[in-house]
Amino acid sequence: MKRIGVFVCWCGTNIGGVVDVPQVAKAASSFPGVVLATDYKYMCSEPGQELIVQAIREHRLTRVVVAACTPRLHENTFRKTLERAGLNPYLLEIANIREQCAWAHQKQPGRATEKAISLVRRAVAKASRLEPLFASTIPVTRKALVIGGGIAGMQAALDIADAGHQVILVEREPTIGGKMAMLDKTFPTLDCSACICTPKMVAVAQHPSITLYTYAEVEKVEGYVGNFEVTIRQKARSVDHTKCTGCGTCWEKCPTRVPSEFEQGLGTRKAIYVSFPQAVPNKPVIDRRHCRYFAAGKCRVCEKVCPTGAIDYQQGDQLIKEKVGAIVMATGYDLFEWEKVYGEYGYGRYPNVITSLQFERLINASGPTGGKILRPSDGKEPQSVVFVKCVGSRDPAKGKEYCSRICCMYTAKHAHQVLEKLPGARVYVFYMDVRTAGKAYEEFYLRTLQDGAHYIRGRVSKIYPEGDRLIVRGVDTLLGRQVEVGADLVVLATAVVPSRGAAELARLVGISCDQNDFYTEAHPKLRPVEANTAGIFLAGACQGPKDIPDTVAQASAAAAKVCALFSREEMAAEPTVAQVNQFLCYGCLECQKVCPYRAIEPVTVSENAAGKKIERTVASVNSGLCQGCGACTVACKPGAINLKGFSNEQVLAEVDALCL
Amino acid sequence: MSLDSQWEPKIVGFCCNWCSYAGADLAGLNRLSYSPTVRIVRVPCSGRVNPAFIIRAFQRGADAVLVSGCHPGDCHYVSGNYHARRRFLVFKRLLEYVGFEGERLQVRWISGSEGAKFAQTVDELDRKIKALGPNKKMRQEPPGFSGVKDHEG
Amino acid sequence: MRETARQLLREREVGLVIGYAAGSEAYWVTPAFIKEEAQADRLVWNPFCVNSLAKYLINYHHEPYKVAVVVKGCDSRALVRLLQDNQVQREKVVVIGIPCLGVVDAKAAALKIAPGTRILGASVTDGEFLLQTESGTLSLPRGEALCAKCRYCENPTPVLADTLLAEEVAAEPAANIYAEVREVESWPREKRSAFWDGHFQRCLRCYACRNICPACTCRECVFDQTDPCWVAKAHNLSENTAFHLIRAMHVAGRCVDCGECERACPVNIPLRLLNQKVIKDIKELFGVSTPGSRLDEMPALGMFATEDPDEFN
Amino acid sequence: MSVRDFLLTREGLHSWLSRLARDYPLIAPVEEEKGVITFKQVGGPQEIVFDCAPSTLPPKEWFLPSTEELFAFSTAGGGITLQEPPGPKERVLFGLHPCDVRALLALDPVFGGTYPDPYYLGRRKATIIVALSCTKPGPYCFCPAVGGDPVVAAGADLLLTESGSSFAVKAMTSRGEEIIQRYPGHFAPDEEGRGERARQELAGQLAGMFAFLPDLRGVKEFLDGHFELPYWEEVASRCLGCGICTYTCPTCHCFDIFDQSWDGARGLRARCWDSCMFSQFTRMAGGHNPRPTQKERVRNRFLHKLKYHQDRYGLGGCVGCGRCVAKCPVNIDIRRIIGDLKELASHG
Repeated sequence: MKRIGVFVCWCGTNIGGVVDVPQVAKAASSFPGVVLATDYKYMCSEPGQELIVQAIREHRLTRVVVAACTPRLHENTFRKTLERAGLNPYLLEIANIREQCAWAHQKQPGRATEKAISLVRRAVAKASRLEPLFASTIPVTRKALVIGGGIAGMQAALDIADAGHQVILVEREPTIGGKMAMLDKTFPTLDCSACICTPKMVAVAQHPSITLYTYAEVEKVEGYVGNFEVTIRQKARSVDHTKCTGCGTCWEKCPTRVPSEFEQGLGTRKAIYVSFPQAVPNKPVIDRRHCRYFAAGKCRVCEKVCPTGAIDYQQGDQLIKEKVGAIVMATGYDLFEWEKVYGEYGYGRYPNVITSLQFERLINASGPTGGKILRPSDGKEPQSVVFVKCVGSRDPAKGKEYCSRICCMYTAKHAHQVLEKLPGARVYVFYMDVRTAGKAYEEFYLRTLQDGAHYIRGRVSKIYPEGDRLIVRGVDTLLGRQVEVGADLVVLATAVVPSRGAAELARLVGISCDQNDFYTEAHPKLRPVEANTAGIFLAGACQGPKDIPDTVAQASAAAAKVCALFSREEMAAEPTVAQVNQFLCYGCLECQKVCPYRAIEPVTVSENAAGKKIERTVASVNSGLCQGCGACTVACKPGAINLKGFSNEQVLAEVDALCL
Repeated sequence: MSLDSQWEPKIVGFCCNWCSYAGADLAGLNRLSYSPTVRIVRVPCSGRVNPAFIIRAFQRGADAVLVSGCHPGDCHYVSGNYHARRRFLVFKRLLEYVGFEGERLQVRWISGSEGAKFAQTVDELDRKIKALGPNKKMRQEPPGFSGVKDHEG
Repeated sequence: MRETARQLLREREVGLVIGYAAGSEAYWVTPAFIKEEAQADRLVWNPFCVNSLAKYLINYHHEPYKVAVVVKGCDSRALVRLLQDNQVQREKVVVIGIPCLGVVDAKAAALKIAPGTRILGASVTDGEFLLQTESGTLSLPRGEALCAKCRYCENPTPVLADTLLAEEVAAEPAANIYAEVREVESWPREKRSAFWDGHFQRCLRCYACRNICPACTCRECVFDQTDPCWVAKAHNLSENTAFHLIRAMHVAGRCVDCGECERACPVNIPLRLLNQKVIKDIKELFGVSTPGSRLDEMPALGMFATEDPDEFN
Repeated sequence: MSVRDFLLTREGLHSWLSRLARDYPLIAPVEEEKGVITFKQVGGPQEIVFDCAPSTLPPKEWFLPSTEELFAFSTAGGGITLQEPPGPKERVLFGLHPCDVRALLALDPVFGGTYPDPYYLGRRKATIIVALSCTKPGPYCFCPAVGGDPVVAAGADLLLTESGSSFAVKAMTSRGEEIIQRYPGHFAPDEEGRGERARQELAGQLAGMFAFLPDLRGVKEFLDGHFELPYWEEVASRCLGCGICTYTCPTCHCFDIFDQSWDGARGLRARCWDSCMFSQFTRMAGGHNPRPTQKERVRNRFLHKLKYHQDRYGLGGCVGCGRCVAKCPVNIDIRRIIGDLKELASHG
């Protein structure tokens, strides 16, 4: 017979102010197997835990029920308490009488007490069915994969590599650098973005512990924490980078011009190209979609001019397999496609309505205009520039509900830059709120105001052309009247959204996304850089909109997490995994089909059947791969496969107890 | 089992640890008040919920069962809720076919951030079941003195 | 058939032929396990060969020899499922397929054929089963005598066979295959409830439905387990209903609609009406075929599609 | 000696049954479902099926319920308290055929021997049995082959035999006489021996009506000397291992005992039918199974019917009702088994 102790927590007045705690303890004392039921003000406090330790020793308890807050909060705390008392930590069951009882039924204390007793009865029933569980260990491959070569990915890769571990960095564009490489200056210090970004790019390329795959995508991820096997697709560059010297003759001679992605469509590039002069690697790829040879079968100019014979039209995609122990997701962001929904702003038909990222290129010294602010329609200097914030952000009707967080600051920066570069120009900023939380941010904003930027609180309802100008109509909510502003250039601060393909990648890697497709962290407060799936970490804007310092901080944090994982050759695996009763298993392998982790394999067992030696196939669980979801347990008709910690026996006993 | 005004439904909830259980916690955290008739069994995933658990709940006197998991696409275990979805689409139809009121089995996708949806789901279910009255299908009385009857009784 | 069996045994192609032998009444057959050529004469094929023999193969899974089995179209679906579940190895089975024009419901035939009657020959026409007896020819009108499962047959010709013993029979479009299920669905809930309660109440828990079922191949069934106790041994409406519902879910996506459960039931519980409901729903919801009719289609409840219907939001 | 023979008109029978149904729980064959005839409590004669031969399920359910609650237990308040169920009320079981009455006689020593079973005996004692002679054998009946008599039901309290438009009634026990006395006006004394003549006449008519009567002579003696027979393997290869034959058999009586509780604190102990055909029937707690394959199980059942019961109680274990024959889904037919054994015996 199990000897169960029940410990009911008051949680100060959190529970005790609603639930009649002594009554719950009294009721629990009559449940089968319960030898002790007591209560205490704060069970999770040191004296509270000590009370449990003493009680375990004194009453020779073999199972412990703690009725307190949600197990998601203190299950681990109390497991350690059991361990201190010499009990297996998995002989604990928690009854959630705070979140799911006291707090939810504050207005019905009687019913809350009744429910608490029921929840404790459930916990006691489960506790009496608990078995000791033991963590197994799994080996750790000390090599990390970083997906995305923007500032987040570069920082994470450098930090991990500097700690002495191998890193594989995969970037789908032909160059690393990401969005930061496109920016002109960074707020609030106004230092040159390229000046701080390009050295990082070079450091990554030159780091002996970093293997860089650009123009490559992650195709498949198998395995589990410490033991991932990833397949990387190196897209065909059509240029043999071992031969290419990056001399540039090919892209000079290439006859095809296409809009440049790097220049946000404001400039052009060739069909064989490097994204920008400081690109890493500084060697070209052929854009097969636009290349004349690939499109029409004629041309081959680059081949003819290449001094090293590096052009290889036959080159195919290459699949590379790598074993890694951890994965850092650093896939960054894209801009919300405002052209698709904002008809009132012209659906992108007016050339002088641009995005802020286009503005970054316009004002950048290495950009299409050489750093001169010229409006795209006719190359004239604008005399009046209107910035519109929250285009797609904070707009549940047309865009996203969330705040994109960086727009207030970069718009202030842009306003400041216009006023600096175009003396006499007028700058208007339409805004909903100005949010400047960050070191020296508010100061920067105030400086921009002093510079002469006109901030108008209100949304823009319409932008329409009049002559060669645009009229921006909005409402000034502070003055309570409609305003119309003539503009030569309108810059939209469009929402930050996860980079294209982020959700598909999440599915492929095995992590979850929120409703906006940003990657979900394991805990919003306590585990902000870990994904729900063990061994996968998050860095930068893929987890949510972020500015550069926050991105770099998170990337370093993710790297630190990876290094912690890599600090040992083996790690302990959760023991709540599936287990096969081979006697019951009849080898249909339905379990294998539903397992998302490929943790189930058939094995052959020999046995005696009615005097004959036979061999038969049964399922077997790799406890390192198993994550304990239990899908297999329901697929298994005879109940041969069971889940430790959530076994069929335990759940049935819980149901029985809840219905009593 | 009495039909008088004192009767309160007995509802067993199966909530996945990662989304719905967290959603239920959040409801409490935000002090959203909902009916205390739902009692939750924590499971790792909605894909862990065996229809036999639900059958057992009805046998033991549950008036309704709520199964709740992550939204499709959001499963912590990648695909558990997709399997659950198939299974419960079929199972719910089967229950209705043999004469259960379909409302007595509720399957809902509730994320960890949908505390309000959890509370609302529980209250709606509670209201529906109160309107339907106690479940009689498959219901057993607790075995004990009252359970002993003469065979012909 | 006898010749095929003789040949297979003579050439030692197989060590056993599982077929049908005459039963103790004209309208019954009994499974026959023929190991010697000389015994092949015991084999019969007639419109009373209703039993599905495929499941017997499991008992010979570990024998060194190959086994030949006689299958009708519906039985071949069971065989496919057994292959998919790794319960039978394809290379160890010789499938003797019989394209089938429908079999006779023994309960209906028993009303027409006196006990002790001997059948000398049988033939099937469009409208009747004709039986030659010692006292002349007896006609069983198809409408009265045809097995319910044969009324809408999806696979008159086996979906899998090594040899076919007759010309292929084409399937007729079976639009009404689930008419009875739809009828029950259309009843008010109270009527459905009373209907099934009445039937489940009567269940003896003899487990004939399970034991004859080709989808039930567990080494130890959940209903025989005591820890955990999924369903109590007590025979009462609640436990009996639990038994039938859990069983229906266990064979969901795997039941091949052979109707053997309903035929075996000693107290006439319309089990096929229960299992067909699940088959119909799974087909409608997930766009699959009747289990076992395609070798490349695995059980629907072991798979999913992200675009599956959803009513749980 | 009092008169033991009476006559009862058809109308008289109906009015008597109506009275009985008012005074006692009256249990009789009813058609529960199309083609399924079982013994159920009835409200009056209109519900009763008179010409079933035999019923789908035997009446043993009324003596050995398929699930029987033995006692309730509770650990509330420390220690353990038990409560037994109340005993059954006196009831009338109407319409048993002679084979079913004979089956009860075969069960009596099982439950009334060294360790009397109060549950079975209590029900037996509380039951007044009114038997009905067969007027037509069922298609699979073979009671004469196992020493049965389709007309006279020894062991019943009253025996009714249909004769033309009326019924001959014979009080077989003093309890039967009491019942007749309790309902004066319904029964006319049969002073001319019409009943006896009717029974003899019926016996003569029935003699030739059995389709298949296996010859049991020498079979038991053969089985006494031949426990191991390859023949059982052949039978077992067909057997599904279901419980139909045992659950429809009027003399099979195996049961399993189990406890039911939701929390371990309160619950009840019950027994329910079990079948020697089930694979786990003889499995022991440690996992060993002395009857590991269906061969041993099939052999056990037929040896029980044809030998063991005879050895133990001097009574046949099979009463020839043919229910297992009617219901076996793979046509394992005890009549054929007997024939096959006989043939094996004659071939040595």
